Amino acid sequence: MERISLKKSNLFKVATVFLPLALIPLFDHNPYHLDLFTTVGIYALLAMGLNVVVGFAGLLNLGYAAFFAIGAYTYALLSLHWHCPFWLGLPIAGLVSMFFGFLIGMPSIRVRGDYLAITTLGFGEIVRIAFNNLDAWTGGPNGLLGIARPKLWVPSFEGGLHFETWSFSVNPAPYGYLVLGLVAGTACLLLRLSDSKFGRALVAIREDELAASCMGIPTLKVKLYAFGVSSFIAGIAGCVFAAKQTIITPDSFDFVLSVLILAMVVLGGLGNLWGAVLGAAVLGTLPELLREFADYRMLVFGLIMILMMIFRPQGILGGQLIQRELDVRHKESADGAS
Amino acid sequence: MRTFKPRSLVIFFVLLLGAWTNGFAKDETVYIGLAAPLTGDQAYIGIGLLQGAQMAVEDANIKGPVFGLSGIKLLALDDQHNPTQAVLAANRLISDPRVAGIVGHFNSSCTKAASAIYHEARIAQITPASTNPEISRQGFDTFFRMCATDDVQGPTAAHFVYDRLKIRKIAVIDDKTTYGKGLADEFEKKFKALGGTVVSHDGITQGEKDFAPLLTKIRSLEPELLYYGGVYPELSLLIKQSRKLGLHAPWMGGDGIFDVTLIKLATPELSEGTFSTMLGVDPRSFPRARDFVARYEARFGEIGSFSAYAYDTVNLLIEAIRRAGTSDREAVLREVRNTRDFQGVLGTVNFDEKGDAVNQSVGIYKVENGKFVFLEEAKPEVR
Amino acid sequence: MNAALELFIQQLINGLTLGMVYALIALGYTMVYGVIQLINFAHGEVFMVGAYLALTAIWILAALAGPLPFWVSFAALLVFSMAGSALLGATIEKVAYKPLRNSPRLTALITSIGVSFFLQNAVMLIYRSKEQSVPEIIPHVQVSLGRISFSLIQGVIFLTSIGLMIFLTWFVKNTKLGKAMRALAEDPEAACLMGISVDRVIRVTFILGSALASVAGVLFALYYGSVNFHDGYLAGLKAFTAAVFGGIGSIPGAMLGGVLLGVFEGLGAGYISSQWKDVFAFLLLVAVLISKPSGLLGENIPEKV
Amino acid sequence: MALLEVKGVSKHFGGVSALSRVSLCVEEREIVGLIGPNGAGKTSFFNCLTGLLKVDEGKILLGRDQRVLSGMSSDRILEAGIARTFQNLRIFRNMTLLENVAIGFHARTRSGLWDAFVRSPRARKEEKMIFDQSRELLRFMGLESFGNEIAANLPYGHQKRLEIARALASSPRLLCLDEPVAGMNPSEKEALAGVIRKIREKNIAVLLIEHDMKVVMPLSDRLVVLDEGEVIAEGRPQDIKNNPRVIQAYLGEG
Repeated sequence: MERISLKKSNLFKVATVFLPLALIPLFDHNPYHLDLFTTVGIYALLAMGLNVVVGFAGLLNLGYAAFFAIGAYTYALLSLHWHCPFWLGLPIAGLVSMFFGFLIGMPSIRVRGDYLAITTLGFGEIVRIAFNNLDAWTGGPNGLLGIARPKLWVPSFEGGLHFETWSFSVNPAPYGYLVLGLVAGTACLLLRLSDSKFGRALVAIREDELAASCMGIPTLKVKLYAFGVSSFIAGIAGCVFAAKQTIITPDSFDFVLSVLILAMVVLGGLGNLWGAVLGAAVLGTLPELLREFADYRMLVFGLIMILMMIFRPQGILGGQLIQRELDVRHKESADGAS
Repeated sequence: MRTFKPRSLVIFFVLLLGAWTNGFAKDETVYIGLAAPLTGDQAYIGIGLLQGAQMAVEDANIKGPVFGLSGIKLLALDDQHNPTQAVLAANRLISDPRVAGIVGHFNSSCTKAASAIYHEARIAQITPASTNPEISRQGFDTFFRMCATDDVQGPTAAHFVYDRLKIRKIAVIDDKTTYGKGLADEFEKKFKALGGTVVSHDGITQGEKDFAPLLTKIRSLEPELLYYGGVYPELSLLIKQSRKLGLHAPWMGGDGIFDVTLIKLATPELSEGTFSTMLGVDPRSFPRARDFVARYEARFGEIGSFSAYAYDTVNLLIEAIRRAGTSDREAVLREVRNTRDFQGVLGTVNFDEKGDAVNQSVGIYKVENGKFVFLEEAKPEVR
Repeated sequence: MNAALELFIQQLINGLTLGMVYALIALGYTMVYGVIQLINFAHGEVFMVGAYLALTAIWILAALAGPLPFWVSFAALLVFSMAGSALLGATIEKVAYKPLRNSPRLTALITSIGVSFFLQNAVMLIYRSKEQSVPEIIPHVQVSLGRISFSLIQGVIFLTSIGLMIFLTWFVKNTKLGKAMRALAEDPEAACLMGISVDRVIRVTFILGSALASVAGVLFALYYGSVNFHDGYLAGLKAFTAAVFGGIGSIPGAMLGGVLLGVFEGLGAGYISSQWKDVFAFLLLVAVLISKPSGLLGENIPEKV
Repeated sequence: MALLEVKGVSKHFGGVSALSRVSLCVEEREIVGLIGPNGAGKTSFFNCLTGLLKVDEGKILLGRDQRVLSGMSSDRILEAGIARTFQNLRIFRNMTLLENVAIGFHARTRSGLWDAFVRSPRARKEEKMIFDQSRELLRFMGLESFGNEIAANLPYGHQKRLEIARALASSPRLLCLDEPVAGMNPSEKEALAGVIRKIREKNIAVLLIEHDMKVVMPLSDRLVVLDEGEVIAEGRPQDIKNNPRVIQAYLGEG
């Protein structure tokens, strides 16, 4: 199909996928389902963010939970010390996390291949342990408590126009909409990114960094941008998570979470934005679906990851790049072996 | 976009639908929600709690229906001692209309995260074991606690070390968890207030094995006693490694280390002389509890350190439901609040206005030839 | 000897003992990575399984044979645990990694994470999750000079690690299989053309790596006297740090990396603060990776243009 | 004034000196052939010229303002106007041909990350320009019908042409071709030689490494002969053909 027409349809694609999801909170008031819906939404945000770095540019970030934590703690501290409203805290959390994304990205992107994975893993652990030890600011293992929930100014018309504040409560429905909006917005922006010259540049870096550099792509700068965008999204997700939980402790942001998000991106389909969202949905709900066999949950979870990689390596939706790469490899091995 | 094989997607949606619609069959039984770590490295504590709770429910059903024809059932969920999972489990429990009350969570961080949800849902939440004092300071009228708080257990231990053992110089270690650090901080605060000196306060990571470097440093500071805030697996290693390094000062810990497995792991000889505070009284040494322990161990084997607590907590909730005569949450909540002198296997229980247990006694124990021996009961001074 | 020096030497011994255990696990990482460039996250779990196999062997020995001289039972432990872990390593390779031979490296990495989750929970379900205590097979004999103490088990750990490292270096250099492994590490296609059966060599690499990890598991269980199904996670992470620090792919590198990391952590915990101990280890790792990505002894393979 | 001036460039790896005091220049719109036996340092020279290898001594100057290129990063060198192809074909295998060529425009477009997110008019205009010109370049290289094909699925000859199209995308002032016709049959070689002449008419200078004398002799205005890292001869093809040192270098000591 013609290249140009595809671009116009980004908004259309995002709308068709996410609008029907907006109906769920209307019909299903069960708080457990809505809470799960919101948690999966937060995972989707993280998976899309990580997909920018892992899927597009092929940079294996194993410390992604750290940026999620930075976003959460930034908003928590803002809200506890300066009573900063959620809507102001959201962008700030994103920006602070992006700043650390650049800080941690700067040295990491100079490192090659698997070593980048280890460098980011190292940073992830350092950030988690730091949050656990810096009791003065982060409350150490007790974490931070009483984080303000988002408030909305709802226009009310009795006795002249004035705005009352209506605060989110424990009921997960409003969070569901908040997260859905953020996920839809991020999806739209990332689709535009992947269609832009930066999206192509990231993919070129993943294909052959040296050739990309000779073709005029400032590879370090572009990789740094990818890190920045990816950690900004994690910061936003962290801020929403903190506002929903109202209490955050360091042990929610450990290495297992980073691996879980990575598995979502790969399971959904590397480099495929929709794959990341679907991966989040599958791996987000799976532990809940398997709740019946409580003890065996993580066992089955591990087994599914193994089987998935053997029978469906390109992921459920098949990331374009991985799909092409696999076809090419099968073709070559077919030529070679024959 | 390449066409993808629909097979894998169809399976996923069928599973999702199954969860979405596992409708709640309308039946008479009243459910009690229980949340604890049932998988992961603290599963042994969670399962101990679960088994205690199951026995309470079975005993109650034998005694007769709670009200009308309805029996009692347990809905147990796993929170993997992770706050995010705790919130998910809490939401699941309150979403089931048949659940009248909640027994849970075990870890202080999980109990804290879930307490806001139970408060919003106006459902009674009683924790058998979360000792972090901050939880009851949130002003939630739906939160109750059967066990003493760290700000009781810590100072009581400090008094014992300072007044009874006449020890002035100690070292403190904690495992950097909400429980471990909370308890160690309270202990240190009181001990310093009494005039004692704390030569060092270090943190270790849960799950770590090698403490030789830390213990060698502490040995050079020559403390007369070592206080540890945390659970028994790490303490058993600390005891063994400290004796090997020639550090012979006695160890002391809180309810987290009060478990016979500590002695098995650290070997009776090395753990000789270790002190421990325990919430309330040791089930074995209390007449009413002795028959419960016997029945428990006949059925499940070695009793967990919190099984008796779970048994008492569930019984208290069941009695409240019997008094309320309905599974309506607000009524049950009211009955739990005006519990008077509940006679549990671990002693009488009353709640103060914040939901904490009133004058919870703290027992002091010492390991003597392979067993925890009850030394004395320390009445916490009224704070 | 004044107290400060005694303290330092004792800390050094503590660090070295820990470092030797890390090194043994790191050897497995380095071999597997060297041959098929895979970060095998499940390797930490194989180490943990080795520890549990040792515990099982002790139970079996106690049941069947009466009291045996310590070195006999120690040898029996080693053999039993190495055989079990080698079998496990081969099975993991055959079931999980062989089908992914020519798929992108990231999918193999995800599989290794899946295997690690699977093993961790499988052991928890079989052995129940309570911390299991390991009876002391190697008698607790201690040599002490002033305040410095050095126990027999530490000696055994030193000897076993150094011995295995020498054996491995010899094996890789002079045996047919060893050369095939190095050839595969250099250039898989060429090695294949030279008649090396890639699958067999990879399987042997896994078997050898797993056996080494199980030795570390046995020594770990005997030294600390208790095992938990969660041990593999942290130890695996540290051992991988050591392997990369020493120069992934190089056998002496793994040894050096493990020992240095152990000493660095020991001194860090002893002199600075034990709660920041892991942070020192990871900061060290990141610093080395950025300044000298190939690690201390690894060779830097420039990209061919 | 020369478009490109290379003054006394040396490069040694440990003891081995790949290039020693190489000097040459390329004029505007000129095709210069760089020939020499295997291992003479031709590709190393290309790598120094395009920033992949750091130059140990000497300077590389470009254009009238004599901008110093040695020491610049390869993407800045491309921006300055020197594009290249590779001896062993480094195209983006899993991207379509259009996407491959579009990468060449990266340095030539000004829209930033923000433009991409906001999809500013500037970004939309540039995207359209990129893809129109990419199609144009593919037609120029005779690949117009494979626009949306995955690069890896193309036969070797087409992939070589794609790499040239990608280099042309950045509208360079100097195009460096590293054995463009290697592995091609005679008719393909002839066709590509024709294309290279057409490139010169788009006033792009060409620096060409090639072993096939039947191709490089008729094509080059001037030849530079490298042997063991040194320039041993320079001049018009017919003078070089019977220059004794060149023959000796090729035929070996003899």
